[in-house]
Amino acid sequence: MSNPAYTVIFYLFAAITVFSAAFVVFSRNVIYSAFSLLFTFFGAAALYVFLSADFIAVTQVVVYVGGILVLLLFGVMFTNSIMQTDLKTDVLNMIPGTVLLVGIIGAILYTFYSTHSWMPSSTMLQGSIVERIGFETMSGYVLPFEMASILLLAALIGAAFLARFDKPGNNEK
Amino acid sequence: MHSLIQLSIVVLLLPLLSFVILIFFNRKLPRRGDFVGVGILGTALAISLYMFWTVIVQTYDPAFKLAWDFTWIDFGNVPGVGPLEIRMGIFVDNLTVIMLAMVTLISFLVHLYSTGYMAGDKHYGRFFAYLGIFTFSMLGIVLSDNLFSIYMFWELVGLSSYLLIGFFFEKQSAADAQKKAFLVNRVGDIGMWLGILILYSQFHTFGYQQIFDNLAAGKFTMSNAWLTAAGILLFMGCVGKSAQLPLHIWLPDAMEGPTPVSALIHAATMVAAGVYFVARIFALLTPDALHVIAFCGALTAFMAATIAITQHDIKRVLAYSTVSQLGYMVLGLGVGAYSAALFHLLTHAFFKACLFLGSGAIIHAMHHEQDMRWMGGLRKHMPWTFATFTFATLALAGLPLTSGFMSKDAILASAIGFAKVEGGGIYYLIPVLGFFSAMLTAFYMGRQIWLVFFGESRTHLKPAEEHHGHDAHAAHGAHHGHNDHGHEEHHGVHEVAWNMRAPLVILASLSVFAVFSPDPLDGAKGWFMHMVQTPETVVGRYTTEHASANLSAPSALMAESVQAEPAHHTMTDAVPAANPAHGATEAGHGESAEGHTFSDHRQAELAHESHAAHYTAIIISSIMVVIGISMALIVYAFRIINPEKTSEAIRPLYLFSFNKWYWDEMYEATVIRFSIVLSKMLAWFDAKIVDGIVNGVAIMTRNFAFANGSFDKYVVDGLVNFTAFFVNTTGAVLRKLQTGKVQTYIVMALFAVLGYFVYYLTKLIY
Amino acid sequence: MEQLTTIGINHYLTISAFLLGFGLFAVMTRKNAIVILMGVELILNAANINFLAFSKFNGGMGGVMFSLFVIVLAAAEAAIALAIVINIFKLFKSVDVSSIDSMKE
Amino acid sequence: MLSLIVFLPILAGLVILAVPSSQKQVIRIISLVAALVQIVLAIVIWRGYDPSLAGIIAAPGGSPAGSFQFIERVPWISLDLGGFGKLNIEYFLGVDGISITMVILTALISTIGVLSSWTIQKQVKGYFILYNLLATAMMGCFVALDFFLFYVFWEIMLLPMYFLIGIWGGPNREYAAIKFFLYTLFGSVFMLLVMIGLYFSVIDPVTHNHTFSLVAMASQENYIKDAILGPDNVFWRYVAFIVLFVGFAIKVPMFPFHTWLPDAHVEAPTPISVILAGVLLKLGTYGMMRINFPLFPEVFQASLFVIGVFGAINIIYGAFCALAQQDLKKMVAYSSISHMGYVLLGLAAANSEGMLGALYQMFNHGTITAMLFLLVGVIYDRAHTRQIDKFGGLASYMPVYAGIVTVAWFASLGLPGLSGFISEAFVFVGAFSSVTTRNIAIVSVLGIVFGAAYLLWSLQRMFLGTRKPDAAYDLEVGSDGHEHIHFHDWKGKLDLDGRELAMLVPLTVIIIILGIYPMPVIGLLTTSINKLVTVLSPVVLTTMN
Repeated sequence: MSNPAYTVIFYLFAAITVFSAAFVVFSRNVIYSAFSLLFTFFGAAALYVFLSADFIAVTQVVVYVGGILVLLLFGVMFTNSIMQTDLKTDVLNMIPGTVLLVGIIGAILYTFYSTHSWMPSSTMLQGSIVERIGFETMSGYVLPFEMASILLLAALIGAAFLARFDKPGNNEK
Repeated sequence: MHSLIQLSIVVLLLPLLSFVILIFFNRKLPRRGDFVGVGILGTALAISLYMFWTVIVQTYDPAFKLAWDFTWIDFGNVPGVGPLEIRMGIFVDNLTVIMLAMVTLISFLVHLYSTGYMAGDKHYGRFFAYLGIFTFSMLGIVLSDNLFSIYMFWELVGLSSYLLIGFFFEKQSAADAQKKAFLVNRVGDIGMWLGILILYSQFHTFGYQQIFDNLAAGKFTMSNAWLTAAGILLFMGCVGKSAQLPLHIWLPDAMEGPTPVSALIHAATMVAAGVYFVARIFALLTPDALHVIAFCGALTAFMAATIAITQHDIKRVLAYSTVSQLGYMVLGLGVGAYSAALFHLLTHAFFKACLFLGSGAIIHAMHHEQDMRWMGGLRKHMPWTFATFTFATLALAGLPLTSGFMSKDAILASAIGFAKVEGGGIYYLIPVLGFFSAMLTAFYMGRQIWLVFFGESRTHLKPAEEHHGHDAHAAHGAHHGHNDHGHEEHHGVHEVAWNMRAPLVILASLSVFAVFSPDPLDGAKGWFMHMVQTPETVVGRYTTEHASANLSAPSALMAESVQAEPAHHTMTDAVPAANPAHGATEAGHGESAEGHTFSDHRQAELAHESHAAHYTAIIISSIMVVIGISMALIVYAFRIINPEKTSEAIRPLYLFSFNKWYWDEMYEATVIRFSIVLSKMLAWFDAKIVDGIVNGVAIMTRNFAFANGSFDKYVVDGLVNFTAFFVNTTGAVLRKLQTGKVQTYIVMALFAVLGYFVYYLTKLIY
Repeated sequence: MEQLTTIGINHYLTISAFLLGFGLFAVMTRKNAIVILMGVELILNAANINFLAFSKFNGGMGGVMFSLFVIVLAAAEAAIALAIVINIFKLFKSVDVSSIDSMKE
Repeated sequence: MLSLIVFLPILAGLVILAVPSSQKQVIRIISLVAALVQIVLAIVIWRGYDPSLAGIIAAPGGSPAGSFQFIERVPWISLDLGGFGKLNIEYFLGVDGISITMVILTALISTIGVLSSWTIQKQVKGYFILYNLLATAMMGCFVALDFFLFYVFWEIMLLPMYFLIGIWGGPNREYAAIKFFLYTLFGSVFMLLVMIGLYFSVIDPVTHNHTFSLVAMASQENYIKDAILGPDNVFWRYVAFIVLFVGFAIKVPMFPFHTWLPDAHVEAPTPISVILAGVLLKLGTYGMMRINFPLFPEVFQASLFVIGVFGAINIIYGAFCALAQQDLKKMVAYSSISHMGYVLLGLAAANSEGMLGALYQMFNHGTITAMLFLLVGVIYDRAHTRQIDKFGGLASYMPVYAGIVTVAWFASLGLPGLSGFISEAFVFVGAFSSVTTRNIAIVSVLGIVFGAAYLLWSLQRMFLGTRKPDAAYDLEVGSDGHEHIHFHDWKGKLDLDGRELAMLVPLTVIIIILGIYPMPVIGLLTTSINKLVTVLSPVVLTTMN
């Protein structure tokens, strides 16, 4: 779909996603990272929309922005008391990290671009697919779906158990 | 077995018995057992005299022959040869019997003499033991019938001579002399042994008779040169034993032995053994070999005579005269005067033994003074010795009425005849040398007589430093410890006792012509020349030029000898020819020489010519002898010519003679030096090179082993250690990687991923 | 130019590659456990983008469904991880991962 | 019977093993008794031996019985090699004319050796155990008729010899022992190879399978035509002959391989020198006569001249080296090299006289050289030196010793009337009769003179003349006014004592008797020798030219 506006908007969101992700990684301040992560998620969600996966996009926004990100922020708050001004995290093995960063990204991209056989199939996804997701969920993917729900349950319980506060008796140490 | 054979065996074994008894028990017996030796030899003498009587006197037969043998070694059935046996045996003929009597007689006399001469010696008993074994082996040579046993006894004679020369072994000179004698004889024996080998390899037998028969039958398959070589090689044995050129050097030194030994061994018997041996093998000597023998003998006779002129030691003079006389005998054999040579052997044995024993008596009386320069005037003190010594000297010089005259003339006559037969030229050298030596003999013997017996005593002239010389010389203790004698007039010079005098008398009286021949001028009339006759040669057919001459043109002589008698081939049927000839005295003197006819052309010719030359020889030699004696008188008696001045005038010649023609020096410089150096070189070669190579190989191997070992140690084992070390270090390094920091692990994992990527992509590209 | 204007699958893949790289970088280098979690989220998102991109361009529903589950898992993971982080904080009084090397020997 | 005489010493060794090592005298007595019994057995065998049986090869019909005597033959090792067929080794003993003399000699010499070992003081027990082991091995080598068995004995022999030299030897003993050991081992390794090769080339005519029996190997018709060492395989037969010959020549020892001998002799104690010279050297030539030549007759015929030349080199070269020696024992060692040269020369003659001379020379050299070494040992015990120049004039002071030395020396230089002469004489007779070796014989006759030279020279330097100023003994005037000598630290009798006489007199008697009438020994040999010559001879035998 060679619609210029469409293209521009795509590049815009792509830029938002990538740069915010870069900021998440490179900023020393955890708070900033957390908030720039918000933008990354949004950008990703927008890209999902571009990929005509509206339902996923919505889920992304809900779950990530609404759930995970908040969790992360809580975590930040818990671990670093807000009063402490420095939320900076210092870094370790920078050089191998950078080498790998460049190397892996370069390698993957080279792979992608040296591969000329991407054939878009005749039946690309068009329009909303919520209905089809529902259909698939209840037909083909019902077992994974159930397992996922059980997993979530277990995760909730586990997380609650792990992160619960101890009795005043045994946190005196 | 014939009784004579048994007797001869007894005679042979008796001296051995004496040896065995004395060598083991001489210290236990009274008088050190000398009576045992004398008694046993007396018995042997009696037996052999009985044999002499029966054979020579009763059965007066030139062809007398007895043989007996037994199987010594049985080889079984030898492939390629058939049944093969080595037989030992005894061969008795006239010559044997005569030699037997001669040897036992002289040996007995020497035993008797030694009881006086050797009295008081430390090893008195041992001396008689040695004499016994010598007599045994000498008799063995005389009696044996084959080359092998004669070679064995030959060496045994050498051994006993070795023992007796070195009897005073404390004396360095004696020890050297005995070694020299044995080795020089060994050199001769090598040749003899090779000769024996040649004959054996042809006929597979050692016996004389078998060899002669095979030769006569023409079974000798090698070339004639080999036959001549065999003859000459066998003669080499004689050269060694009879001290002929060039192996004569040991005999003068052998005078280091006690004087009786010199008389017995080195004058009468052993040195004659060589001549006897050549006579035994005479039949197989080719003319070429005979020529060699003749020249060898002539040169020896001449050389020894010239040396004898200038010697001072009384025994050395006699020694060289012995060499010279042996030269005569060998010469005689060489020119084919078989019986004459043996005749001379016999006569010489007697008078030379007499001379030696006489000189022994003198030395004994002079307290072991041997240098003639310090003697003189002894005739007053020792009349018996003087008389016998002088008569023996005349015999040696060859004056008429003596035995030596007859034998020597017979030889010289044959020499002239030989020269004629061989066609003159160089062959006349032989008689000329012979006559010249006769003159020299007369000269030096006259000199000796005069120096020893006449004039005044010169003992006081002896320079002082000579004392130590002959003190050491007399150090063997056979004397009674008189060290400083001689300055006063012949202190204690006296005639010797009877047991030393009797032998002198007996031997001197045996040198009278009448013992051998009725005619003082012609030994050929005597019994000896009749009983011992030249054997028929068996090699006529092998001789090159003579055979051809013989076959091509049978000469008149051949023809007449044939018609005189029907064709004869062996001694035995030549005998009837001999007997009438002997009886027929009107046929003129020397029938027996001619009467025995030869089927071989050359021998017949020789016999004839030598007979013809008889009177010539007599005349010439008599003149020579007279010249010699008168020269001796001129020089030493009347002192018309001053010997010292003369010797100064002809100093080089004098020195040449005085130093014995420098033979010893020559051998010393060449053979001995060479052997010693070579042995040193080879020993070095062995120790350094051969063994060095071995050790070198060993060292190389060892180094290789070291290299190998170090390889094993440092490379193979090192590899193992290195692996361990590597694992260790890498482990240490890698342990550092295990930081426990999850992120580090992730980094590594990602590096792996990246690595895979790179690999994959490169695969993708290429 | 045509490459740039018409949005093909490569564009999405590129983006996801960048996200992945950044995520990995964070996981590798950051000491703060929270930031590491964020990196993980980035990686998950990169994965999601890939899933969806491929499923869009070949018209199958597999990718879509899978990304759905990924999100679910991410939620659960985040919850658990944060709980763990908090526990770690209680233990070590720090969320500095580098100081937590009790896995070493 | 043969087993008894072979294993008697080792039994004695086992008995000694049980004796406490403090009981030196008991140990010596036991060994002596064993040796004496061995001599008795040897005499019994000698009397029971029938000289008319030839030996060497099997009797007609292929069975050794009727040709060899005192045969003992039982299967010993028999294992299946799968592809290679069966390996059957027999325990096969027997004697013929060649070995009977060696058996007698070995018994005699080992007895003498025991007597002479009386003076050994160091580790007597171990010494005599090794000594008995050695005696067994030697005897076994001479009576073994199975190549493998022979090889086993041959190898066993090395071990005790090595220790006997290496432990009881002189100052430089390790070197000598190692040298001896390596040399002989070098030879025997190749022997092993040839042995295997022969095994697969020979068929026993009776049992029709491969065999190690020397009797079967000795007759050429038992060889498989195209086997590795079969008649067709000329090249390999030559190689095998040469290799085997070198193996034995080292033991002889032949010229280039002889240098172990002087060292071994100089270092070894007297009894071991006696054994070494008396018996071990004979094993080399015995091996040639028993194994090397009959198995490869055509090669032997082809190499006669070479063997003869080596013999001549041994004779002359050994004599010259002996002439230059200062050490008496070394001189004797070289003299025995020279004398073994006569054996080689006689073998090279390849006719009855030569072979018989060679075998008889082996026997005589055994007795004579044993005597020489004993005499050297006697003077060494007294003076603790063997330098010839350290003596002089001994004849005046030790008359008996001097007398026996004279006999031995003259026997060694081949004086007629003593046994050495006859053997040398027949060696020369044979060598001269054969056209091949005639010139060699002419050359090596020189050995007679030089042999006489070095022996007489040493005799003069040691015994004649008077005491040298630097002699190894002192001169003093005894109570009876006569001069005596005494060695510095020698307590025993000055002249020979009873034990030494007991060793020397029998040998002297043997030497003299065999020198005068050799038939007692030669009578045993002749049939076998003639047979051997026939076996070795090419189709047309040419001793005449």
